[in-house]
Amino acid sequence: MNAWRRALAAPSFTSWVSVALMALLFAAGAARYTGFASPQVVLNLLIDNAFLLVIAVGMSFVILSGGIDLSVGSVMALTTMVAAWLLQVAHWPAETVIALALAGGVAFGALQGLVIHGFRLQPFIVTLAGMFLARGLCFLISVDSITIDAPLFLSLSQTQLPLWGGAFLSPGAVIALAVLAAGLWTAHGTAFGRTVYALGGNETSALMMGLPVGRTKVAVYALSGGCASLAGLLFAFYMLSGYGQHGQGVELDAIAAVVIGGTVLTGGYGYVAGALSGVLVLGLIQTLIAFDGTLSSWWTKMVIGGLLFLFCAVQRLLAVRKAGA
Amino acid sequence: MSPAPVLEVTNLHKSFPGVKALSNAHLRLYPGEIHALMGQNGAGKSTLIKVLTGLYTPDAGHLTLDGRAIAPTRTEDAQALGIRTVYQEVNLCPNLSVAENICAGRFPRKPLLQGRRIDWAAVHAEARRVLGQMDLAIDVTAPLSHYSLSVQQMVAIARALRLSARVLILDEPTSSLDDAAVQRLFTVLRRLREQGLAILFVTHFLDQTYALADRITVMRNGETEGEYLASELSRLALVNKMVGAPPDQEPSRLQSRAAPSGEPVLTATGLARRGALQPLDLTVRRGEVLGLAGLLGSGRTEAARLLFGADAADAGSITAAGRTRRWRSPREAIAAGIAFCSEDRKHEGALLDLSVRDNILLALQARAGLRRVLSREQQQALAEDYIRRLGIKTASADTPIGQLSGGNQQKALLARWLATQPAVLILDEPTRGIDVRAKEDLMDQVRTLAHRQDSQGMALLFISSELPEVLHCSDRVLVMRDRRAAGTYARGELDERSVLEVIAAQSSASSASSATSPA
Amino acid sequence: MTSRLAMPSPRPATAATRALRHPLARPLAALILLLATAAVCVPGFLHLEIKDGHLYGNLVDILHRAAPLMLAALGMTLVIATQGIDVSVGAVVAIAGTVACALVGSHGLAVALTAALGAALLCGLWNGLLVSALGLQPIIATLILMVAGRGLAQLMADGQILTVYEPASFFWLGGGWLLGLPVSFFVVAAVAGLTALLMQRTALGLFIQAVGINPVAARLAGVHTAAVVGFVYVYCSLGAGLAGLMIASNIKSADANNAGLLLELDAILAVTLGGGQLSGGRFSLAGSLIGALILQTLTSTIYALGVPPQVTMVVKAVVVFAVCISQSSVWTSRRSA
Amino acid sequence: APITMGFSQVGAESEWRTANSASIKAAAKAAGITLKFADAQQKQENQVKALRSFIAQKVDVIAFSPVVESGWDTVLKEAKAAGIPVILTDRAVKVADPSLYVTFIGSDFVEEGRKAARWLLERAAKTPNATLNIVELQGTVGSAPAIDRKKGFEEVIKTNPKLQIIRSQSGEFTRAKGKEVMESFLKQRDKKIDVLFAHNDDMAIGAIQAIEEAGLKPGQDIVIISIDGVRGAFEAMKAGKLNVTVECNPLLGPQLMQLAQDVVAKKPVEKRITVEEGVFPAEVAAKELPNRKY
Ligand SMILES: Nc1ncnc2c1ncn2[C@@H]1O[C@H](COP(=O)(O)OP(=O)(O)OP(=O)(O)O)[C@@H](O)[C@H]1O
Ligand SMILES: Nc1ncnc2c1ncn2[C@@H]1O[C@H](COP(=O)(O)OP(=O)(O)OP(=O)(O)O)[C@@H](O)[C@H]1O
Ligand SMILES: [Mg+2]
Ligand SMILES: [Mg+2]
Repeated sequence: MNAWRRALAAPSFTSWVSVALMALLFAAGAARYTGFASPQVVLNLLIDNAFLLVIAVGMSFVILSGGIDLSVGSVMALTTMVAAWLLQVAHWPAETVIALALAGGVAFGALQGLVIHGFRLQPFIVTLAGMFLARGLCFLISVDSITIDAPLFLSLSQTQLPLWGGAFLSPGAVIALAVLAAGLWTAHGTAFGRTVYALGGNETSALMMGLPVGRTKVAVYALSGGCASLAGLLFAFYMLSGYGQHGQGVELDAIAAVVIGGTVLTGGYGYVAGALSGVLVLGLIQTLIAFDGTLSSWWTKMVIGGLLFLFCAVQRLLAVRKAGA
Repeated sequence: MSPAPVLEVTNLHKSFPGVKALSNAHLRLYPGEIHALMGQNGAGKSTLIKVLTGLYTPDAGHLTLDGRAIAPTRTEDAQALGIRTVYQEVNLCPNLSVAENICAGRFPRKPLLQGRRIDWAAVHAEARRVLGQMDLAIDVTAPLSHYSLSVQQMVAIARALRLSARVLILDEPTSSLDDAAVQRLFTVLRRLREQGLAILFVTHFLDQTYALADRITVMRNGETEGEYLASELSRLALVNKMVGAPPDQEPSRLQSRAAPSGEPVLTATGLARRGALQPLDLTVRRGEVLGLAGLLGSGRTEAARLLFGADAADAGSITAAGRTRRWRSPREAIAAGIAFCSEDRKHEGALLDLSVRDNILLALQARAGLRRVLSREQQQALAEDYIRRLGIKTASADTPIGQLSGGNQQKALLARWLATQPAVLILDEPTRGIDVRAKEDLMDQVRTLAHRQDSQGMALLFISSELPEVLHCSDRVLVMRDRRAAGTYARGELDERSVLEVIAAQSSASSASSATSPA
Repeated sequence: MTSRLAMPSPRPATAATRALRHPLARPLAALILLLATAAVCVPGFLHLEIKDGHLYGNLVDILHRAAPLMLAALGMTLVIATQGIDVSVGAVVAIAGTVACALVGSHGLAVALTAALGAALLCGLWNGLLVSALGLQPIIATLILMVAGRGLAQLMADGQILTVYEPASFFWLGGGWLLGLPVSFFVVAAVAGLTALLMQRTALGLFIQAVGINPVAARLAGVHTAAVVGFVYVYCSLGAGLAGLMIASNIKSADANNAGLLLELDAILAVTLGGGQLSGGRFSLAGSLIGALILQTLTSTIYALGVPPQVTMVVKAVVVFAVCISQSSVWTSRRSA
Repeated sequence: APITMGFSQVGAESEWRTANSASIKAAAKAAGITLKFADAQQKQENQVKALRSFIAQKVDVIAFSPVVESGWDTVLKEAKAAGIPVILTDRAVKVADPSLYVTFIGSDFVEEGRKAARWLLERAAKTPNATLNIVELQGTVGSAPAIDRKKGFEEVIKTNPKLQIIRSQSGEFTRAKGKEVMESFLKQRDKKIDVLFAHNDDMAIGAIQAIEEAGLKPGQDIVIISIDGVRGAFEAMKAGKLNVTVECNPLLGPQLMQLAQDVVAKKPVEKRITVEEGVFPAEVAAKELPNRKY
């Protein structure tokens, strides 16, 4: 009883609610659809959403710092495009391309951070312009998609890391989990991470406490840009192509995942781990719909909306009950 | 006292649009001294401090530290130079834990991974150690927002005390502390003085100034009026120098007065909220001032919030305006003629980006609903009337309230509630951060509001950590201890000493235990 | 989001600098500069002539085309002023357009318009309830409708584009002319005027600002925060509904899948270009209208210049960056030693 | 046991697509095939997820209309490993190993562009000396139909130097954008517009409104060519406002179900199956209109 009350009072309560709700969703799917309850379905959630998870980790930092980054989807697409072009047209070695793409993402993000901080502009508008810019640059490289057949990418794409009983995980999923772990560690165990929280809690106070506000802000956007380009690489492993239309609306998915995971959009409150539960919830909803297989296009949208509502409403009501207790 | 000042400020100028906040300000800080910076609200004390610490860039002037010119442009710079500051408003992050707020910026690290990893155990131990210096034993892992403003203020001080420094600056650190806490802080400050630190201290409490300071710099209208040794400046002279003219009259002394016999306008029975307040019975009558006395965390603020509907009560009921019920929102309380001036003006009072006029008008307008009750001219007139009556120092009624000095913001918020002409006015630490003169004016106001001759007087609930203030103003005093009433005493039944005895009865043990569980 | 205290002080004001410091000065300057650039690069861009009794030319097109965006931006301004955000605007556009087109042929104009605005109202109520009563974060609350709403519209239209052939009166709203100007212009003017009146003559503007600056303090001052928040979402949806009607009436059909796509982003962009702060508080209706005009002028200029479609995005990004940076408060502040 | 087919559709972004989905659903019902239908909301990643879930559900055959050509190797290998045959509809994919899919049934967007251009060449032949200024309304930037139709059209147009594309802008496949862009084209008064080529019917319909509002006669003052052949286009042709539409047939359902049954029954099928698609000039519109179901 006492332990229960302590769990209720813990600040991570909302995150646990998400986990429980997710388990419930999964159980419902397993009861209803054949083949749903296999381990591979769970692992596919990770494999198929690895790129989203990486972006959401970066986005968590941005949102925790009280900002927002709308450019991630486009930066991801730009990365696939640049990587594909360098590999296929310029014939650069894959390792160089990977390093360059990551550096490019970090630079893009840092630049946005510098503009936001240096000119005291709102992150929303700066990253929105960044979103147009990155997407536009994709089309400048090529409007068509470019297929990637570099051996390193091919093998990363098709390697299956076997787990128990025929189930497997992709290298991309493993990388994403590693990024998540690194994100957790950074957010909760380093001075940088705590400064990010402080910024989101109250930027003026953070400044008056003498915390490195400017540096942290720029670093946060650089981190998000880096995550977006890493996600782009994972996406390139996953799709083996570079294309300007990749990742449409991924920024919204990532923001939704982070917020569903319990992070407050205005900053300062939440956990990086919430990114995982948020991504899994979104993935689970999609899997449920794919398994159902009777929904038309519009019913798909409505069911996604409905499940999202259910999830958020229940999570919220439980949180309110807790606050009242 | 060594001959050379650590920190010297000469000829400092700083203006904001329409306001000259500092013109020709001077200051000298010597190592091993406690230096009081005195001045009326809006005299420029906080601005001076913000310039010193790199938050504002001065228009002109020189700063030297140890004889070398400095020009801090960021607080980080000032910290690196060994200047530690506690600003006037609590400037900490409410979402971080107490320990983090204390250690942020210089966390104890683990040697792992090139020392990047924060050593949380050390962080918590360190936070407990610093708070322990001030006898505050709270759960340092709880978020700062769980604690009342006074605790937050202590945390802010603890943060500044944590690392050794050359100069320590405290801008009204005691504004929401009770006596005991103030004494503990003073002990710490005296010890630091012994260690050779230069301490700059801003307060509006003359007692504290004389108890602590070696030297006093007086500011008036953005200028340095002069620098004096505390031992050579009488209180009256100090006040005169701050105000700029001899006081035209002695502050009104108390006339004794028959206990008011107005009808009860606000009655609470068994009002309680889990974890915040034990069942409380309380009655305020028309024309009387009921004082709430108690120590930090004794539950005065909680009681006020429940009476106003700011928090929902779990049990009990409130009778006001002829009906008995429990509030569901402050709106209902306001409709029943209750007003509440919160102690936390930054987060619960002022709307920093709104003009002074709109801040004053807000409650009145909210009660009226969407319909504009006053024309633009009437609004302006009303606001200007209160600005004059309460002596709010502002460029105009259109100035955003965030640009006012702390004490003037407080006055504007008082005006907000006076404008609604409430039947019951709850004032939680209304004297926080306002200067000597204004404080006396305010207490006079409070008493006149209640004791109007036409029997239309308000009922007031007056909360203050300054015991003398409470005793001075109140017709009856309710003493609170450990979140419950410890007794009600009529005026004259109590003096300062006996109240302290009531408060202290068993609280030394229990305050420490209540401390560990955040609300 | 920028720190209030750390803001370096602006220069002392003279009459000229005070005019420049007016919050609308910079957005307006950006708009004028953009128009001037277009006029220089595209000869005849500003040309206006009378054709069939009404004004004809790029400028009129800009006003006409910007109308739905302006309506959406007005609503978004108020939502943003309360620290909120509404990403469901596009979906509401689709719903209102579909409802109107589905009904107008069979039930007549009045029924169709009422039903469409009624549907928009319901959408707004739903958003408002989720945000103010349930306490969901605005972006998630409206995301739900953003996803589901478009599905709902498609369901109503059965995935088809509903084409309207009559009554011709339906086409008046989005394609008609009045006194030589497009009707849509008058609609926007009326809505903007009414809103401005509402904000100034009643206390609503004050309450919205109060809630946006500090909801806790506003509640303690007695402001009915839930009602205020509910109202702005309803208002925003109604504006979006009207915009949906205008779009449907203009193309004489309802395209549930594409109508108003990404309109919410443009509306937010318009608000910020007009000087609105996404962190809530002060707002400027006129600023948002100018912001919307900036965006539409940019689009029209891009078309007129014949910028290849694959370059369009880059051009748009560069211009948005330029406008933002020119509006940065850094330029007004002085750094002294 | 009845055959189970997993079908991953691109989305419902146009009438054409809706008709395509409807046809497939109806045909599956008629053929007694259990259809698992998943909508990808225009995202390739969603399609991959859907294919993975079909594999997990062990369907008998998978069919899908790929959002993009590239990037299918991995998931198709998984399908192959699970022994599930794959049929492509609507457009082909680029994979290293063609055995990853059994067959492809669908239209050829490049050919559609060529057909549109050929029609224009014929028409231009009637007035050999006049230069014809063409404006083009492209589809969504980067989308396959937009790229391919443009490519096919330009390829053929090049053979006649009198034909010149003077402006080309994206109308994003929608009526609203098509109308807006056309309005802007009409405002530029440096060159007279003779021909409009729209990548789909919706944009053409929007553009027709813009032309009418500018006081011109669509179909006469400006010759209008578009692609898809939806019902609205036929109505416009009947009214003389559109000159020709190149059909892109969405009604693949019956053919697809037949194929699926053959594939599951391990009958040999062709690797590439094209659908019947015509070119419909205005003259035949009235006759053809009653046959248009979508
Ligand atoms: N950011 C600002 N913008 C405009 N004016 C300001 C700003 N900060 C302070 N001022 C003005 O400068 C003057 C000095 O204010 P300051 O805060 O230094 O007073 P103070 O002496 O600390 O008063 P208090 O005792 O009330 O705290 C006041 O008139 C105030 O209105
Ligand atoms: N000295 C203290 N030790 C421990 N906890 C404290 C202390 N002071 C305040 N608190 C915490 O603050 C909470 C709020 O108390 P409340 O604000 O009602 O008291 P108060 O009498 O108004 O005192 P304050 O002077 O702090 O405003 C308490 O529940 C308690 O958790
Ligand atoms: Mg001050
Ligand atoms: Mg208190």
